[in-house]
Amino acid sequence: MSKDSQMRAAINQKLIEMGERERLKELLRAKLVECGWKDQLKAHCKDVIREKGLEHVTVEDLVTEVTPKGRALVPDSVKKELLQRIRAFLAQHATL
Amino acid sequence: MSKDSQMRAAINQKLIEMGERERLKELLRAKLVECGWKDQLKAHCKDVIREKGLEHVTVEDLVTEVTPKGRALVPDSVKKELLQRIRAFLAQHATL
Amino acid sequence: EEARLHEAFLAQFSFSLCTEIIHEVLDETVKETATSEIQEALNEKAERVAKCTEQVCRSLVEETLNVDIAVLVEDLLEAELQRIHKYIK
Repeated sequence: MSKDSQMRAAINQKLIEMGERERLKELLRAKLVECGWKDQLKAHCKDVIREKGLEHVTVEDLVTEVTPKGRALVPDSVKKELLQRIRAFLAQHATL
Repeated sequence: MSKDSQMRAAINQKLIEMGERERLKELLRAKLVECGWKDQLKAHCKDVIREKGLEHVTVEDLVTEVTPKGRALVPDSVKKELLQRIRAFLAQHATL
Repeated sequence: EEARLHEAFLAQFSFSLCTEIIHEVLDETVKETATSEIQEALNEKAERVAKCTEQVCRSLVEETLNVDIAVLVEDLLEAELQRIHKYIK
């Protein structure tokens, strides 16, 4: 294992142990609700179901159909905030 | 057309297509005879004729006069049985 | 030099972790949302079918009663009239 991958594994391990990975995910979930992303996703799902007809859509179809738009709709500000928070955490725990 | 009226039209269409609507009416008629509805309604008509006098009653008057009672006299069990039969038919035959 | 390399590593690590978390959360949320939206649509449809079936049943009863009451009244009045005619004769 290279030094980088050793370090990555160690940091990942620490993030999980300290519960920070879960907190980051929670933060992102909250931000996605707050910025209206989740409502937009719901509306998009409804549109697809309406267009295709309920009897022609499975959960898998719907996931495949809405994922690209779901990804595109995440605001840059949310991504930036998450990145900031990760950097701040790593800086605070400099020994990692 | 609203979703509800589309759905009603689809249900009716299916019932008519397969001759089930006529069979349901026949079933209802048989049940009405069986439960004494017809006899009760006839007796009620005779009461009205006696009260008003035959010379003062037209077909239209009498129909208007006895219809509410005619509706009220249909036993709930008969209505329920009919509904059950439609549900069973749709479950077996229709992709709504 | 080592400090600079470490900085670069942290920047790259932060970025890939951020992307990884976004994908994870998005995938989970999209799956949950798709499942619940399909379920909701199924429930709505089942409710609509139930409601419309009842309405169709009611109108079928109405229609049959309207015809049968009219026939019954006509027959009865006809019979009454004939009875009176016979009586008069």
